[in-house]
Amino acid sequence: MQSKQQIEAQVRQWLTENWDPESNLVEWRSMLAQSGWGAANWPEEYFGKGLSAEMSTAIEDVFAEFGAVGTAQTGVRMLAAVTLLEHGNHEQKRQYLKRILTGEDHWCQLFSEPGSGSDLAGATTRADLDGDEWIINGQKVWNTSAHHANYGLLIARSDWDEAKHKGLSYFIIDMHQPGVEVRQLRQMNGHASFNEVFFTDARVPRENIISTPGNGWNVAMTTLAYERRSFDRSRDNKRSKQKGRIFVELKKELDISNEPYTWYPQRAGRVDLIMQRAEETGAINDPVQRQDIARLHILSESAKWTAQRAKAAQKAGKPQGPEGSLGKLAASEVGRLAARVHTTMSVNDALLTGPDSVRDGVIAEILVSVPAGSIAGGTDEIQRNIVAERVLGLPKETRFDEGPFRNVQRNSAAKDSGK
Amino acid sequence: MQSKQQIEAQVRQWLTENWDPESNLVEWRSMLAQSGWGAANWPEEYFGKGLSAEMSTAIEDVFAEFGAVGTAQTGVRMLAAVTLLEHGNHEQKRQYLKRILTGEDHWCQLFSEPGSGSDLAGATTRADLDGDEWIINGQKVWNTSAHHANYGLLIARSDWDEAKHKGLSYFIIDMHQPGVEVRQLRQMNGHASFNEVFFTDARVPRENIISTPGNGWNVAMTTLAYERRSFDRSRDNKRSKQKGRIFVELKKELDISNEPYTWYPQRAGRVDLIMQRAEETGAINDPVQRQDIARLHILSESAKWTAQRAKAAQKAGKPQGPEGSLGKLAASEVGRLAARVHTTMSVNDALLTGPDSVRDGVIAEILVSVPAGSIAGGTDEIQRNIVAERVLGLPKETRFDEGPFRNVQRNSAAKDSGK
Amino acid sequence: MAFIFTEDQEQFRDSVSRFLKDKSSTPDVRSLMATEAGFNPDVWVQLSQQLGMTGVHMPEDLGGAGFGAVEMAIVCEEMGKSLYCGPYFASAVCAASAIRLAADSTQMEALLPEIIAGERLACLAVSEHQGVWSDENFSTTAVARDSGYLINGLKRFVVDGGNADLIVVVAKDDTGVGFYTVDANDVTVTALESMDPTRKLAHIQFTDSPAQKLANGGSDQLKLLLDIASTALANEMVGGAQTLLDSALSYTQLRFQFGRSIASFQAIKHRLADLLLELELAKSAAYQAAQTLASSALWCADGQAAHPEQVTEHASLAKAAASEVYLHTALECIQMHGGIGFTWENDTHLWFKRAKSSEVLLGTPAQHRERMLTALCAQPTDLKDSA
Amino acid sequence: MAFIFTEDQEQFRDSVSRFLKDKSSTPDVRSLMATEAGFNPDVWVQLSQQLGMTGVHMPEDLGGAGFGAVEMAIVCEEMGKSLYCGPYFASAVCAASAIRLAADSTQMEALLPEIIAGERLACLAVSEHQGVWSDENFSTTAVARDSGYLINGLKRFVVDGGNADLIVVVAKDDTGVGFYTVDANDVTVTALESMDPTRKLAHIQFTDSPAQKLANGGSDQLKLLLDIASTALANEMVGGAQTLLDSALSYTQLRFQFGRSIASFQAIKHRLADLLLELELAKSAAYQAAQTLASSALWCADGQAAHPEQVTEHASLAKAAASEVYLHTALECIQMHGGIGFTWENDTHLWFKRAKSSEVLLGTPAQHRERMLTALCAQPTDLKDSA
Repeated sequence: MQSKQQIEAQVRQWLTENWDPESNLVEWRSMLAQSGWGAANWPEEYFGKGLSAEMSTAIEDVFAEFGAVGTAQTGVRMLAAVTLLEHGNHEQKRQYLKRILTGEDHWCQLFSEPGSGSDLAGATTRADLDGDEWIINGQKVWNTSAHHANYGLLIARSDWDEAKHKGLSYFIIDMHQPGVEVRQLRQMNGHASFNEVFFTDARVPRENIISTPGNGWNVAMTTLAYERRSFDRSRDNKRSKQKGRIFVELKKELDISNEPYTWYPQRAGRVDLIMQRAEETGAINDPVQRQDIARLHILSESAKWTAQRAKAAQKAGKPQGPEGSLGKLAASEVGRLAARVHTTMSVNDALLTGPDSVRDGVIAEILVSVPAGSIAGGTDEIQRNIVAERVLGLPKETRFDEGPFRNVQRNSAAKDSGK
Repeated sequence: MQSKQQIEAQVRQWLTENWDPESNLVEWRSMLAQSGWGAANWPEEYFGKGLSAEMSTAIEDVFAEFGAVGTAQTGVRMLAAVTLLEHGNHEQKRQYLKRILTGEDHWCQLFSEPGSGSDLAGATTRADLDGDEWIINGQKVWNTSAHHANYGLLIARSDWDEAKHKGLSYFIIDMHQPGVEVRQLRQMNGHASFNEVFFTDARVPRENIISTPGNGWNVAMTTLAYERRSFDRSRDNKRSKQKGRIFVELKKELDISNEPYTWYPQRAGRVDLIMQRAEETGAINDPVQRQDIARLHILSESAKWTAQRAKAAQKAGKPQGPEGSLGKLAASEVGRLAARVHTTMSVNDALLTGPDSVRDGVIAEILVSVPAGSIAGGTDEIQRNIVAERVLGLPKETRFDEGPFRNVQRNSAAKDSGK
Repeated sequence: MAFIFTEDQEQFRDSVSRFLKDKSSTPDVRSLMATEAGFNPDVWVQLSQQLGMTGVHMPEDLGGAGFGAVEMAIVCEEMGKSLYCGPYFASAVCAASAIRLAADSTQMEALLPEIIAGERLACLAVSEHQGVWSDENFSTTAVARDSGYLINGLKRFVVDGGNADLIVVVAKDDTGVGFYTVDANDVTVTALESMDPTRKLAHIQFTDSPAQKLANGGSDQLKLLLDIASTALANEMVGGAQTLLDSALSYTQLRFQFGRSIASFQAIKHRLADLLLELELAKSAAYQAAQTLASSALWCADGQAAHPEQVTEHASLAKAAASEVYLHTALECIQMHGGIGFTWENDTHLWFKRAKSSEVLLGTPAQHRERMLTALCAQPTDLKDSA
Repeated sequence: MAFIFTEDQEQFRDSVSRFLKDKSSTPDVRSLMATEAGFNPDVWVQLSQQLGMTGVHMPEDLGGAGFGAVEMAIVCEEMGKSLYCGPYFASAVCAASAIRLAADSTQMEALLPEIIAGERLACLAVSEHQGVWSDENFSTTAVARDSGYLINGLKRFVVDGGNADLIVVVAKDDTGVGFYTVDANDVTVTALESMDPTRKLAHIQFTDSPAQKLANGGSDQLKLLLDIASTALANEMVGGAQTLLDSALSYTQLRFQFGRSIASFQAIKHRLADLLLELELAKSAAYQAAQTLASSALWCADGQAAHPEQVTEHASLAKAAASEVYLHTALECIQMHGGIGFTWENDTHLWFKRAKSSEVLLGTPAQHRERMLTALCAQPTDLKDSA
C-alpha cells in the first residue's frame, strides 16, 4: 500500500500535467473519471482508485491547493452514486456513474408522497410489471430539483400483499417521458423549492430496478443514511472568485443545485442579523428585549458548541455520543426563538415585504420560513422519536402497520390538504 | 309535593324549636339524623327526607341563617356515604350512615397503591376468601387521615384470572385491627399529609363487601366521580368565630380534616403574595421581573375567569364546555409560574426556612410544595389524556392490560423508589 | 355577560357566523387578499346594513343597534374565525369609536351615521413609532388655520388606510393631544406590502392637510381607544386560534402514518390538550376584557362604570394573552400538518400570517404586559385585592 | 480541550467519579445534610491529599497539580452528580482562587499551601445584597489600623461560612474595592437554615474585625472571580442534571402502569428527548466556559490569553443555561416519578433542592443573561462576529 505522501505526490504531478482552468468542464471531468483521481475512494473498476476515505480527503486537499475543479458533487447525484455503488449491478454502474461524476446527468429523489411524509415506507405509488416494463402510477412530493432531473431514484410498491417494508422496489426512472409530470410546489413563503411529480402509466425498463423486487426499502436505507450524514455539510462554495472558463460553467451547475436553498438561511432564523438589528432598532437598550436576545445567543452558541463536540469526538474516533443526534432539534429551536426575537425587535416593520421594508423584506421572509425548519428533512416529532428510541433506548412505539400492506390503515384520500 | 317556601318554613320552625349552640355535637347531629333535615336529599328510610338536591341547598341556606351546625361533611366520610347509598345493602346503610352524619366515625379511602397511582384499577392488594372472612394482604398509599379512621373504603383484587377491572372487590374494612398498620408518609416539603397502610392477614367479614365480588371497580367509580366533583369545593370554614359549646367540638373535627391541607396553599404558589413581595423586594421596579409578574397575573386571572365561565354555564343549565375540564391543568401551571416568580423576586432569601427567613419560611415552602400540584389528585399527564380523549374526542391509548390480570405486565417490586 | 353570553348574544353570534361562513369562505379570502383594496364592497354593505354589524355597539339615535362592547367582540371573534377581509376593525371599531369618544354631539351626528351605515369608510391614524400608543410618541402637528386646522406628519401602519374616505388622526397642538378628521383626498397614502395580505396597511403622509378638530379628544380618550382596539383585536385573535385548533384536530384525526392516525400519538394528544387549555384561558381573558369594557364610561352611566384602569388592565391582559396563544396555535397547526402545512395551497399559513400581524399590531405582548401591570398598580387597593 | 476532553482528563474524571461513588453515596449525603457542618472531614482530607482535587487547578509550587479550569470543572461536575457535601466550592474554588488572583507571591505562599492541602478551610464573603456581584453593591468597609485593617459590615449567604478557618472578604476602602483575609475567630457567624441542606450557608458579621489586605485585589479580580465561581457552579449543575435525567430514564422504564412502562408513553419519550437536548446544550456551554476560563489571564501567558470579556460572556452564559436546565430536569424528574417523587424517602428532592439553591446562588439566570450580553457587546468586533 502506498503512503499518503506518495499518493499526494502522484496527484500533484498529475494535476501539474493536466489541470487547466480554461478547459471545458465536462471534458475535464471525463479525464478525472478516467484517471480515477476524481473519486479515489470508489473502486478502480468504476472510475476510482479503491483508496480509503481518509486518503480521498488528502487528495481533495491537493486539488484545493491547485484550485482545481473536482467531479460533480452537488444535489441528489451523490445519493444516486452511493446507492448504485452499494446495490447496483455492473451494467448500471458502468452506465450511470461516469455521467454522475461529469455532472452531465441531473438526478432527483422520488421517495416522499402526500400520504407518507414521516412514514416513507408507507409509499403507495404503484409499480406493476407488464412484460419487460414496470408501469408506474402515483404521486411523489418534496422532490428537490426534479424539474432539472434526467433520472429519478424511485421507490414504489410492487407487491401489496407483502408487509409494508417488504413490498417496495427501487427504480431508476427516466424523467423525460410522457407519463411523468413535474409541477413546482409553492411554499407559504412564496418560494417554490420543491416539486410534485405525477406518474400516469410511466414506464421503467425491467433492467432499471436496483437490487431485486421487494428489496426497495433496504436500498432506500443506503440513500437515506447518506442523506442524513450529509445534513451538516456546508453548502456554500467559495470558488466563484476563481478565474477561467471552467469556473463559468461550474457556477451554472452550482446555481441549479443551490436554487432550492435560497430561502434556507431564513429557516434558521438568521441569528447573524440579530445584533445588528438590535442596534438599529434600539432593542439593545431595552432590558426586556435584551433577555430574549441573550436567550437566543445562549441557545445558538450552545448548539454550535454541541455540534463541534460531536465533530471533535468523531474526528478523534470516539463512539458517537448523544450530542450527535441533536443538531436538527436544536436548529428548530434556534429558528423559532430567532423568529420571536426578530418580531419583537422589528414590530410592525417585521411584516413588510415591499419597497418600504427593512432589508428588502428579509425579516418578513424569516418569519414565514422558520416554521418549515421543524418539518422539512424529518419533523421534530420524528427526531424526538429517534432520540428517545435510538439514543436513550426507550421502548419503541407499538406497530399498527404489520401484515399485508393492503390491510394497513392509511389516509382515505392520497392528498388531504386540511381545512 | 311541597313548595320551596313550605319546606323552608318547616325548617325554620324546626330549628327555632331545636337549635341550641350549647348542645353536645353528637347529640345534636343525632337529632338531625332522626329528623331527616341534616341530609334532606337522602331517602327517608336512611336519615333523609327524599328531597331534591336543589331543595337540600335551600335547607342549608336556612341552617346558615340560623348559624346552625349541620351534619358532618368533611373528609372521606361523604365519599363513604354516597358509595353506600348507591351500592350498599339495607343493613350496611342502617349500620354506617347515621354515624357518618353524626361525625362519630372517621373514614379513609384505600385505593392507591405504590404500584398503581395513575392506574388505580391495577391494584394488587389481595382479598382471599377464607370461610366467612376475606383475608387482606398488600399495601395502600396516599391515604389521607388514615391514622384517624375507624373504617376504610378498600379496593382489593379478589380474582386474578379475571380481566383487570373485573377482578376487584370493594370492602368496608375495620381499621382498628392487628393486621392493619398505618404509617405517616413524609413529603419533600417536610409535611406528612398522607399515610401508607400495610395489610398483613387483615380480616373483613363477608358481609362487609359492597355490591358483589368482582364488581369493585363499578363501585369505585361512584366514589371517584363524587371525589372529582368535590375538587373545587372551598375548604375554609368561617364558623370558628361563632360562640357556643358545640362550636368548640366542631373546631376539633375541622382541625382533623384540615390537617392534610395546611400546605396546600403553598402548592398553588401563593399568587396572593406576589404583589406584596414585588413591592418589598423592589421587583416591581425591575422591567424584566415585571414581565414575569404580569405573565403570572394573566395566567391566574385567566384561570379564575375560566373557572367562573364553567360555573356560570353549569348554573345556567348549559352543557359543560371544555373550560370545565381544565382547572387542574391550569392550577399546575399557575403553581409552577408562581414558584418561578417567587424565586426570582426573593433570590437567596427564597431558600431560607429558619429564623432569618422571610415570612416564616413560606417562600421556601412554596418552592418545595409546588411540584406536588401537578401530581397529587391526578397527574397532569392523566389530565391531558382525559382532556384529549374525553373533551377533544381523540383516539384512546392502545390497551396493554387486557386478558387475565395475572398476565398483565406490572412493576416487579411493589415499591421502587428510584435511583 | 357575567361569564356566559346571554341567549340574545348567542343568537347574534349565530347569525354573524352563518353570514361569514357564506360570504367569507377561504376561497373568498384568497381572492380578496390578492386585490389592493382587499375587501368585497357588496359583502360590506350587507353586513353593515342587513346585519347591522358595523353599528352593533353604537347608539341607536345614530343608526346603531345600541348594544355594547360584548356584541362588538362577538363580531370580531367570528371575523377572526373566518379571517374576514374588510375594514370592520379600522372603520367600525377604531375610527367610529374614536369619533364617539372625542366628538361633540353635532360632530357625531355629522360623521357617525354614514360610517355606521357602512356608506363611508373611515380609518384611524395614530402610530408613528412602533408599539403601544402614548402621548409622547407623536410628532404629527395640528396648527389652527381659518375655520380649521392643518395637519403635518407621517402616520405609519394605518389599518385599511388605503380604503378610507375619512381619516381620524391624532396630532398635537399647543394644548396637547387632539383628535382630528381629514378627508382622504387631502393626504398621500402609500399602500404597504405585508406578509399578511388579509389585513391592508398603509403609511399616510399629511402635508398641510386641512382638518377639523373633534371637540373632546385628549389623552384619556386615546387611552380608552387603545383599550377598545386591543379588546376587539384580542377577540378576533381567539376566534382565529379556534379555527386553527379545529383544523389541527380534524387534520390529525384524518391523517394516517404508520397505520394509525397522527392524533393517536400521545405526544400530539397532549399538545392538543395543552392548546385547548391555552385557548380557553385566552378566550376567558378576551371575553372578560369585552365585559369590563362594556362597563366602561363609554357604555355605562357614570355611576356604575368600571374603573378606567381596570378597563386598561383587562384590555392589555387580553391582547397579550391572545397574541401568544394565536401564534403558538398557528405554529403547532403548521407543525401538525407536516410538510403540507407550509405549502401555499394549504390554508394554515393564512391564519399564521394573521397571527403574526396581530401579534405586533397595537404593540407587542411584552408592551401590553407592561401596560397591564402599570394599570393594575394604579388601581385602588380594594380593586387590586379582589383580583 | 478543543471540544473534547483529553485522555488524561477522562482518566482524572474516572478517578474522581469512582472516589465520589464510594464516599458520597446518597445515604452519605442524607446523613451529612442533617449535620451542622454538613461534611465528612475524613473524606475531605482524602480528596484533598490523596486525590489532589483541591489543588488540581493550582500552581505546582504551592502544592497544586498545575492543571487548569477544565480539571476544576471536571471535579465540580462529578461532585454535582453525586451531590457531594463539602467545602470544595467554597474553599478550593472560590477562596483559593480569590487569593490567587489578589495576593502577592509572599501572601500566596503563606496562605495557599494549607488550603490546597485541605488542612485549612477558607470561604469567600462577597454578597450583601442579592444577585451578581458588583462594585456598587458593597457597604462593607475596610479601615487601615496599625499593621492591618479593620473590617465592618454584614456579608450574606456565604457558602460554608460556618466551616471556614479563614475568610476572604471583599470590602471598600478609600481607594475602592479590595480583598482582605480575616480569621474566623474574629467574626460572628450565623448559620442559616436553608431548604437545600446539602449546601451550608451563613451570614457573617464583621465588627472591627482585624484583617490583612491582599496586595492586588480590585474590580477586575472580582469580575474574574465571579467568572470562576459561575463556571464551577455551571459544571456542578450539569452534573446534577445528568443524575436526575439518568434517574428519570431508569425509573420510567421500570415503572409499569396500564400494563406498559411509563417510558413507552410517547409524551414521556418526547419530554425525555427534549431534556437530553437541553442538557447536552448546557453541558456544551459549561465545558466551553471552562475551556475559555482555562485560556484566561489567570492560567495562560498574557500573550495568548482569552479576551476578559469573552471569559465573562461564557461564564455567565453557562451559569444561566445550566441553572434553567437543572431546575427543569429536576421538576420533570419529580413529575415522572409521580407521587413517590415528592416523598422525602425518594432521592429526587435532594437534587431538586440543590437545583433551586444553585439557581439563585451567584445571581439569577436573568442577571447572568444581562451580564453575558454586556460582556458580549464589550468585545472587539472580530470576536463578536466569530460568535
